[in-house]
Amino acid sequence: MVQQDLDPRGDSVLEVSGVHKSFAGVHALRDVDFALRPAEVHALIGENGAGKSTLIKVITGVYRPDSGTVRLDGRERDFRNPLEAQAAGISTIYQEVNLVPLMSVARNLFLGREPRRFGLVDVGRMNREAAEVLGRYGVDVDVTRPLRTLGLGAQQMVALARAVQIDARVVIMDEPTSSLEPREVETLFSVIRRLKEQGIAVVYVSHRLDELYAICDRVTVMRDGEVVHTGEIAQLERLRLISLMLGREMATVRDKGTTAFDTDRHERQTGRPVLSAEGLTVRHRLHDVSLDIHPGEVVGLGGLLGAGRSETAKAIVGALGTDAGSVEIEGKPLHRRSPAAAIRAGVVMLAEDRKAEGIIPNLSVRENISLAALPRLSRAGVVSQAKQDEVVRLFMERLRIKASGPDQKVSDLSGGNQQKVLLARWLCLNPKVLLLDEPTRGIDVGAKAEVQSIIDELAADGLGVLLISSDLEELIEGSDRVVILKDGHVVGNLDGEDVSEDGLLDALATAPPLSPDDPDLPEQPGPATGPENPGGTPRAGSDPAAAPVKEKQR
Amino acid sequence: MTSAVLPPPATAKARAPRATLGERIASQVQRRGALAVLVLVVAIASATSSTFPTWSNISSILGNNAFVWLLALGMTFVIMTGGIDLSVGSMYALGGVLGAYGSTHGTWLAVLLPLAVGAAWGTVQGLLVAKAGMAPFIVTLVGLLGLRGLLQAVTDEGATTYLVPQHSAFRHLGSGVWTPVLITAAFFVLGIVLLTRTRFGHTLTAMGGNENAAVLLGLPVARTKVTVYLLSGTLAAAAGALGGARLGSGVTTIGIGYELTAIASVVIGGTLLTGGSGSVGGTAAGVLLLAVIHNLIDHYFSQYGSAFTDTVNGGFLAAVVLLQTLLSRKQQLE
Amino acid sequence: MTSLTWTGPALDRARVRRLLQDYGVYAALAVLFVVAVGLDTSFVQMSNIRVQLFQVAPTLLVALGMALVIGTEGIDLSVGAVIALAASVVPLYVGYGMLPALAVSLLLGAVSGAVGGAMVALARIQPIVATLSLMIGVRGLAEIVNGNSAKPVTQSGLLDLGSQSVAGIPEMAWIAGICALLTGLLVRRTTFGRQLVAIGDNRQASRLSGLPVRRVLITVYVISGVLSALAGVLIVGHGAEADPANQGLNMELNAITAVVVGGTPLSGGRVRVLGTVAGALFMQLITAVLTQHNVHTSYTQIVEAAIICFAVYASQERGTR
Amino acid sequence: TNSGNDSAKSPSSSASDNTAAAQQVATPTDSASGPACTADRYAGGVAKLNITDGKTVVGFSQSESTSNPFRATETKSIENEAKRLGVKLIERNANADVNAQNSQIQDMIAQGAKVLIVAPENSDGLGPALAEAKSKKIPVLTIDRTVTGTACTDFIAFIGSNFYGQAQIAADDLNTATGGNAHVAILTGTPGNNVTTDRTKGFQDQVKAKYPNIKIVASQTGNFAQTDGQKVMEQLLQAHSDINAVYAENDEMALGAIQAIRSAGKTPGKDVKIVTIDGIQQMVQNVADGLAVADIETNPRFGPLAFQSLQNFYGTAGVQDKVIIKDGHFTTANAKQALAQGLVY
Ligand SMILES: Nc1ncnc2c1ncn2[C@@H]1O[C@H](COP(=O)(O)OP(=O)(O)OP(=O)(O)O)[C@@H](O)[C@H]1O
Ligand SMILES: Nc1ncnc2c1ncn2[C@@H]1O[C@H](COP(=O)(O)OP(=O)(O)OP(=O)(O)O)[C@@H](O)[C@H]1O
Ligand SMILES: [Mg+2]
Ligand SMILES: [Mg+2]
Repeated sequence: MVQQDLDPRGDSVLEVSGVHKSFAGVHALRDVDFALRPAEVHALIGENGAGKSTLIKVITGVYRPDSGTVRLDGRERDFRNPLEAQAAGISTIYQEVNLVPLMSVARNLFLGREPRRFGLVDVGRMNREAAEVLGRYGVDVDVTRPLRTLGLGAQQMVALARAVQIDARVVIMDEPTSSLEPREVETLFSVIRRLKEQGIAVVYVSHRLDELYAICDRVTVMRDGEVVHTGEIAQLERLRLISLMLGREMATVRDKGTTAFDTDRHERQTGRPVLSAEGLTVRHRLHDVSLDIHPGEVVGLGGLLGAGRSETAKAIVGALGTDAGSVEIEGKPLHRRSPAAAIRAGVVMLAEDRKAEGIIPNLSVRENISLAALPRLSRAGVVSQAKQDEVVRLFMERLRIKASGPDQKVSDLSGGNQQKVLLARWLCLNPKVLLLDEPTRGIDVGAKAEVQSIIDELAADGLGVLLISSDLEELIEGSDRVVILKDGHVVGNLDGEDVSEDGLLDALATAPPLSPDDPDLPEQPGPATGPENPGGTPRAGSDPAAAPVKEKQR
Repeated sequence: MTSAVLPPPATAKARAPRATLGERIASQVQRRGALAVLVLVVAIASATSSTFPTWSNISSILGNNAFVWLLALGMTFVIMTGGIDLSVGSMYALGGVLGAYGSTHGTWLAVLLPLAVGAAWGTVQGLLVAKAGMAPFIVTLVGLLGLRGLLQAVTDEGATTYLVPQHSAFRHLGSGVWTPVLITAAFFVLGIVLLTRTRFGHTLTAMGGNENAAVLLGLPVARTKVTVYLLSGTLAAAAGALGGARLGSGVTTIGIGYELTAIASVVIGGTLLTGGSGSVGGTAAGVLLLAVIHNLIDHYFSQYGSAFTDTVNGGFLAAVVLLQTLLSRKQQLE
Repeated sequence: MTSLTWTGPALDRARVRRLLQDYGVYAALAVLFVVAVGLDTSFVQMSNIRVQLFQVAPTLLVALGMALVIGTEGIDLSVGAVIALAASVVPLYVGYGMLPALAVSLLLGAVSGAVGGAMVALARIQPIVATLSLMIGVRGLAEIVNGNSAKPVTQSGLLDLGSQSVAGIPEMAWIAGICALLTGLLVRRTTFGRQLVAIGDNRQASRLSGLPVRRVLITVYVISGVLSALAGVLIVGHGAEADPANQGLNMELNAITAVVVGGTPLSGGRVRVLGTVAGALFMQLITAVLTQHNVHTSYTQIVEAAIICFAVYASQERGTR
Repeated sequence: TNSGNDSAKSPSSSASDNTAAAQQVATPTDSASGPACTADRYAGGVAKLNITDGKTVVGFSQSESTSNPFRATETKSIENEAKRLGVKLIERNANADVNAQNSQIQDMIAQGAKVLIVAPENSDGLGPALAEAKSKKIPVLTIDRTVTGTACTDFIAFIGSNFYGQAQIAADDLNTATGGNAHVAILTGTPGNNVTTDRTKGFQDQVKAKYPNIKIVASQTGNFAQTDGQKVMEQLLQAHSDINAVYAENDEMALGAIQAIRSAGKTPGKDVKIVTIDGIQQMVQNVADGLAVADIETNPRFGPLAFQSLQNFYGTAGVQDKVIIKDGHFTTANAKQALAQGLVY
């Protein structure tokens, strides 16, 4: 059933043939063939755990294939490490942001290629150039700040800028947009188009199907470590693509647009909010942010990259120290502000940065799921194995976590499955309020739909949900109300009919000027900021054709 | 790729918040906690003691310990990569013995023999860490034990002491106050340049910050690691040899526990033991701070006996790291 | 591709590696024992076994606590000094009987551990320097408490504890064994154990998951302090002398070595209790063989170093590539 | 700081004052004559000082931790004598680190010390400190260990025991106790220490020269510590059941050996004969009780002799370059008496 329109040999820059790779008995790749033509944008898609990242790592020398070959420009190559691959002209953005958090933004951008004078690094020039380059990507930050002080989205932009700066014949992007806003996605697309013009081939991995149709020429679909389809993307309709990925018949793939949210709004219980945050303030980052969440409603938190959404969530659960502000749960104020206290009060947060703030990498799936619930699963400090196994089994089934078993190390799971494990960790606590920071980041369409319907279900069960998502559509379709943040200020509140893409963009554009006595006041984007942006709309590319294509089929 | 490919500027949006003057001063103090504490301690000591600020006291603090500070310099590099080198104390002693032994055959051998052995063993340690993937703590613990053994083997279980010949030119390398201080200072300046102004320095910092990322970013991680341990081993052996030139003999019982002092200096200097953040300047402040504190404690507490001095020493070390940590707390918190 | 011919041996190699990783220490221990017996058959005599058990018990106790600390990505350099502190108070209180002396020692161990734990957990000082300052200061304190020379201890209860056997096995070894068992249960079965490992693996994620990070850290250092103090009392009982200036010297390195040889990674997130037991025995056997065959100190050190290196290399985790 | 141990009958402070236990000079004997070192002759002549005027600062550099009874008694003895004579004394303790001792000596010079008493950590490592003292015309008297250099030029003189000779006596004692037929285990001190080297060499040389039937079965380091001595002895007794004698290079290790012999089911003093060096109270008690054959004293009470020598140095009498003290020799015959008279420390 493998459909190949394989090109004649020699036509491709990069060619992978017959690659096998297994980890301790798990076959991650089986007999994979993959060919990349010059100047094409090639989509690589598949479910979580299909083997996409593994394939990329085999190509770039992170892993060594058990068998099979990798050819670059017709020559067989056996890279021993990413350094060699990079030197040979393959530039890669790996899945999770892989930069150095403690180092300055500029240093990260130029690592390994620092501008030098008299053999020594020219720091002044490096910083100047970094600011200039990042400015062009819409990231306007102090480049001498440590990278970790940026939001994940901004970090992803830095990684992107870095990869594109390297002289390369092939650029590989493993889920580059998972924390990006439509605006940044558009910036990325224009970068990719330029690359293409220069004859550079791009491998593009994403779970956002819209993006694939917008930018890619050809597609390779993987399932369970095998390539199941390669071909022109234009000739492949969306439903067929999904059915190939999931390995199910087209008929059974019911399409409900890109999100699986029930479009009906939840029945909101008016009355006392289950969570109410008042005047949260964090120096330089959040300014007097207030919001309420009622039982049974999903409140979206909108805003652009670095608007302070993640920080709001962290401030609520006490993971981030606040200078002012209070949080009440069901009318009772939360006195000691710490994640533990928040959890005891029934408020949990799914963190945005899965690797740094989510998984406990060396522990098993079982231990990761039951971690927060341990006190409830134990008596006199001794964990009840039976209770624990039951909970773990339940949630592994319910969230369809794909692992070789509850004993598998969580770091060996694919990104999407890790995300589900984390969701399970919180759900088994039976929380009252769920703060979800990018809950579907990096998870495949199938799983995304599952997660989205779970959110729906949870809200229907009476939970209060705060939903932060860079996926505009997800935010709009999933939320009953949307609170809009900008530079750490609440600048809008959409309700009912206003919850729409236009409503959101309008709210952002017409945001009132911030209070003048605020020392951190950013200048309002005006005509001076860029000729392409006369209206001062924060969204780049007012040219509608440049906007990401949204094919809503419903 | 050149910048020509880049898209037109997107809208500037979020802006980096500007820090107030007070905050900038605070952040400087935070970043240079050790220096701040050092200035404070020296100021207090100068005000309360008449002999502390004299040249002869300062020269005794500097002259005798200068070479030992090279251990902390090498350690800074190692710790920046997230590693640790416990073998420096033993290597220091071995360097001294080899230097003294070499000096009986000529000045060149006195310099080259320790450097060669230090570099060779450093390379072995580096390879074990980088290529065999062993934990630095264990590899260098092996060095700590094994090099002592080697030292004893070459000195007949410590029974033979090699003396540097009275008129050997080698002695000049370690004599007086200025030679050691200048040699050490030169190494530290080179160290600062190496760490902040070279690709090697950036690479090793990146490795400490996130080794996985450094590999994926295509940095020469393995090579850098080997080089770092090589540097540390060579510096320790060089320090030992110079120390031997100063003492005029290869003392075998020297250097015990120096690795911990070196680590403490580096950490007090604000370098994170997990790697990825720190500075050579901080280490310099750290070693000076420890030396000054030792001098003061000796001065004021010697007559109460060594047990009491130890207790005060431990207490002071705790207080200093506490102060230093509190100062730089904000940095570490996020 | 000839996948069949490839997967076969590859799988086997992977399995061998896994086995080595998991059971390497035990295999090494067995090999060493066989070698020791081969060199001198009297090595299997009960009296010899007893000697080795006497000597390993304190190291093992300390190593157990150290394993827990290392599991949290920490390190405890103060253990040797705590041994000295415990030893220093024994002569002062042993007049009231063994139990009061033991109680005071353990209490002081706990206090020292709590101070170290507080520095690490509350003030966020890096463990190695926090415990280094304790290592220096606490030993000084112990010497002050003790005075200028080692003190003989003659209380029969304590001496019995350090020299008597039950069912042919030294009481000291029984105590260490029971502590190992309890530590094993603590790590595997209790909430605390699981939290400890999680904190060692990813502290930030653990904090965000609502784990009581500070409490766990402090408790871990307290446990390490108490176990070290217990080891100190046993050392005094066995030697019939309290010598705070010398007792427990280098214990931190011995304990860390035992833990790491036993397969617990220094990077935290994993605690192997049985491995630690094997690691401690392994190190004891090496010393025993080398001393009994009167090898020079210099070669003893070199050989020990080489064996540690080899043992750790063989049993360490290796990333697949 | 000698807190709360009432069982010890003779705390070191009183022992250091005990005049009966004071150091006696063995060589040079009074009759021996040679050019003695005086201030006029020292390194081309240094200024005469009156050390007891209460203004002249005398520096004392101790090499090792005073948790060691030998060091404690030595320090106390110096301090007490200084107090008695009205000498202004400053002191430092190098805690077994040569580098530290060098800087501490210079530090004391900076603090105004005009004459120094140094207990060297190591014979060969004090070059920088001695050079500094010499350049500042500050005389240095070395006690208990020698330093390399020329007497009356680099340092005034050496006062101390003959470690090599002590070991020879130990060999003689063992020979007597075992009837010349011994299988000996040696517990050596810390490797690299001059004391260890001398005490090992003296014993081995004596055995080789005089006692062909004494066989050295094993020689392992016990690091001068009780615990290590005990551990090593336990192992050796397992491996060599024929061991019937032990030579311990200090008392702490001998104490450990006694414990090890007991736990091996043998009787110290009967099955295994022990000879040791230093003469601390507990071990002399053991000698008295018959657990050990002999304990050769290393007398740490340097105070009176050291200050006397300094006064001679500034006076006309001068000091001989090597003043070897008479060390006591405790055997079953005199141990009880020595204990009763408080001669031990
Ligand atoms: N280091 C490893 N050790 C063991 N198994 C691994 C390892 N890396 C990946 N795997 C397994 O290989 C399979 C493929 O994983 P991979 O990360 O390539 O998936 P992916 O297609 O990139 O998924 P996602 O979309 O979630 O990122 C998964 O089943 C995963 O569990
Ligand atoms: N484009 C940018 N320009 C300037 N600063 C930025 C930008 N992006 C992120 N930041 C900085 O990063 C931090 C991001 O905060 P936070 O993570 O709460 O934002 P967010 O709205 O969740 O965005 P993200 O999608 O990046 O997670 C802020 O302190 C901000 O100063
Ligand atoms: Mg992936
Ligand atoms: Mg965010």
